[in-house]
Amino acid sequence: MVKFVTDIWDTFSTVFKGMGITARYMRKKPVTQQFPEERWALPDRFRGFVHNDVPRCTSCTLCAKACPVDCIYIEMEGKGKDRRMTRFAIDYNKCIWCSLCTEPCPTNCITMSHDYDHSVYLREKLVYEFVGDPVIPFKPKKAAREEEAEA
Amino acid sequence: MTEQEIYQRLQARFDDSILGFESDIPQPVVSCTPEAVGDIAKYLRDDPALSFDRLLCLSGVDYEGLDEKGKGKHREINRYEEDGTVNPVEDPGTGDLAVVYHLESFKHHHRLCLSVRVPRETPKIASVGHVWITAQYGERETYDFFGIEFEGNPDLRRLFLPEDWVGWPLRKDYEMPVRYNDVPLEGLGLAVRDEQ
Amino acid sequence: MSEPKQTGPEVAFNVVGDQIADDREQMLDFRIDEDLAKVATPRSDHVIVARVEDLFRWAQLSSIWPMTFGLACCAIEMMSAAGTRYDMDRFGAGAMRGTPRQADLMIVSGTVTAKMATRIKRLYDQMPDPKWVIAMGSCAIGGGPYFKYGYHVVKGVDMMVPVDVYVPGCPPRPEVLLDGLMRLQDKIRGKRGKWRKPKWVDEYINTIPR
Amino acid sequence: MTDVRPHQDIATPAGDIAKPIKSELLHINMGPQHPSTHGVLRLFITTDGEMVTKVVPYLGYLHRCAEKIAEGNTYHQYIIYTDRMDYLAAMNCNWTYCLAVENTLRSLGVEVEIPEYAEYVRVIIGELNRIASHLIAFGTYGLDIGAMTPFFHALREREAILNIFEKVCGARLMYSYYDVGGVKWDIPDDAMDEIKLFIDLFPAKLDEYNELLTGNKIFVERTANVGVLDAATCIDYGCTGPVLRGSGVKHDLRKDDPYSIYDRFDFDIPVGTGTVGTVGDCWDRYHVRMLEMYESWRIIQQAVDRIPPRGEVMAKMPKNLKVPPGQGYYRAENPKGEMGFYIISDGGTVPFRCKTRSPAFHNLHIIEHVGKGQMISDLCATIGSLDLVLGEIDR
Repeated sequence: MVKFVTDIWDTFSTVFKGMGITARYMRKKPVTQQFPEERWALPDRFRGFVHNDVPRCTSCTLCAKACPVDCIYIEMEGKGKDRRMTRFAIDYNKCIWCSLCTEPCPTNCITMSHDYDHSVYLREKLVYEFVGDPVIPFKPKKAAREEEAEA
Repeated sequence: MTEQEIYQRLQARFDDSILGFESDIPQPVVSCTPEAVGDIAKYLRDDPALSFDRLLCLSGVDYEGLDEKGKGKHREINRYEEDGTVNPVEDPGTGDLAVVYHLESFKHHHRLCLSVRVPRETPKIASVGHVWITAQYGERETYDFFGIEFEGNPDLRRLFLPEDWVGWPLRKDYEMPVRYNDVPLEGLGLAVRDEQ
Repeated sequence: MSEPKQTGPEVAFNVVGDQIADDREQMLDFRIDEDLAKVATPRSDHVIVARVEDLFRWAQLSSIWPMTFGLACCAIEMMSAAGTRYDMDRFGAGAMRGTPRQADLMIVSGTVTAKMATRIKRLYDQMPDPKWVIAMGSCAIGGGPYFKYGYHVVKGVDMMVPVDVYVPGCPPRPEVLLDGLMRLQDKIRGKRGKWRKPKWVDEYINTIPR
Repeated sequence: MTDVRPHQDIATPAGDIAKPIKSELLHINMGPQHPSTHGVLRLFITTDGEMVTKVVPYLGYLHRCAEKIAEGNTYHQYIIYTDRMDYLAAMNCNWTYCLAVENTLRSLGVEVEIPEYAEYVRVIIGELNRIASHLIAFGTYGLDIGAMTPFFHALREREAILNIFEKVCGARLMYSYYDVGGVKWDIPDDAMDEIKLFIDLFPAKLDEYNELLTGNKIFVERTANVGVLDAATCIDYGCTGPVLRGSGVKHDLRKDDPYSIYDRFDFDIPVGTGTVGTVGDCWDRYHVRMLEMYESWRIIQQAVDRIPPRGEVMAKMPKNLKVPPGQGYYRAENPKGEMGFYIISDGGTVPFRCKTRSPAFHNLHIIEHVGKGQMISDLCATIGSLDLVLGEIDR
């Protein structure tokens, strides 16, 4: 009988203890952020969509080799001075935002941007082409100078 | 007890079944014949001086195409191409399969690595599921991935893959499936441009 | 190892080329159209004529009931989206149902394996019309990291069920899921919502050094 | 609960005389789409009335071929796949894998000198992730039992930890922060301030959780004396982590087989004591996790106090990491238990075989044993107390 009463007492007292905590939080400020108007302040290191700054790209394909999921597509034509980069595409069907491609880049042209919210209606739209017309790959100053010296 | 002493103890008890001992590596390996594994396991657990009461890890290995020279040029596994298609496999593997047991004792805090090679054509090995119950799932997993049959396992079915799956996926010569029943497994190579 | 390489603020805003900039030109308005808002609070001095179809669509888009369909890692972010900070209930989509028969949105969050694919198909068939599907995360969109060697992974859930909105990310932040939800509401509405510049755009532009 | 009718008595005609009511066994599929199975676990349950007579788990609904992928990717590239194994404690999985590769390298004669600062960063971040993982376990266990509020409280603190991680490495869930030879980036100042703030605030929150759930009479009634596991069975089934410690075995690799710099910190190993029921019941396993959060908090506090001035975070590693021919099994204590990697290398940049010993896989196996003779609702409580993560079980 004593156990019966204490059980009931325990149940009510512990439940009300929990309720008390909930009640305490009712007086506090809400934590919800109104998403499209308010945005979370992104930290500097945030990893969003991969972005390639094409004018600075040397088309060395180190990023494509480092990518664990093979989502970077680089195509080139010509040789030597006629070398043109015809394609630099990233397939966001596969990309996993891991930032491994940015590490070996010699000119820091491939970066993780702060863009992240682009939902689409079609899967094909997730293949991003960065190069339209063929471009001349960028040569870093030091390498260019060496080449001149050789010539 | 060091691995050397454990090996000598095993050598004295199971003379012919113990095949060898690799001692010049940091985690020495004792290898034995596939038929004797059940008895050896029972002895390892029950002998008070050894009392290996924990099976840490039961792994299957496919030694097909291992680079013996140590240059790292082993056989490449097959994959889905960039456009999502599958290439057929020409040469089936011939290398041995193996099962590796990592054991530990709570009482004496010593560890042992037991390796058992089985031929690829008839991969059969005695089960240790009655010694360490946790081995039952490990054996099912190994059967699932490598097709090694554990004789004496009470419930030897595929564990992860569906029952009617074809092939043993973790073998080096496994060809990637095109579809499973009516589920397509090939991909769409959306980013791959046509050559024309 | 050096600091992670990051874009400066001037490039961060229009990163992924012109394609996406076109897409993003019109920010979605998840609030109901003003006409319909007047219907909701009718006054005697003006009368609104609206198609019944629009009204139904408005009702559908404002009360999407998603199914709790956590498959893998992305499910944790889906839980966060339903949690306190992001609160999916603001869009009328917070009533997570355990059964497909009460739901009209399936958020496929995670890797779809060959063994699970048939179940997904069956669950989709059990949902009452009208129904929608959001593919959340790289795995559900197109196999993601498991494209190359994933012998047991379906390369995209749209091989099994029709998908309305693709939400990229691995895993996507909860905001991206909310963005995808707004896109879905747009799709149901049949037209883009009105462009309304969010507060943060002005704030952000002010922070860019000139 | 205590006396279970063996179903032969009822099902066979012989039992008809003793028990006139003839009942049949009922087969139920629980999952793979079920709210309280923590993912896509499928349990095939045979019940006799309300009593469960047999539980058979069906796995593989999230089998993502991780071990095949390991044979196709380099050592660096595989780190991102270890993230996706135990997605609630991705940092710890990264750490275990990096530790395994480093130890394999070391044992084969390659020097890997991890900087002191990096070791402290590893411990701080790893323990923070342990707290985050246990918070989810605590929150979802409340959900399983029927308490909604703890989930939101747990998620709030988890968001605080995720903020720290986002400042440290830029991602919320899939970090790939640890690297072979150290960590990728140091902890920035604002994140360090946030960690200090977290240290200050967390014990009060822990008290709040205890008040909310641990002592709650309804919760205790649902979990005490349910799903009792004795130590010998746990060891036999290969259980590790809070499941083993809940049964009273004082086994923690951070103490027993210290890796990294855990031997420098002062912390206890909580074990189940049977405070409200029997040793090894669901409540004990739950309580061990709560105490572990406190111990992790202690470790973080000590590490933040003693952290050396900022310096290098990476050892000098070759760009193309090659592991000499050899093999090794190395393990670490994850939130779910002992995680290990068995790596066989033949000298290349790609592992020849990389097998994962996942703790939840072994913890799951015991459900076959403990599920017998329980009510179905108690089975839900037991599954919740085992804290399963399907990404790790199926790999």
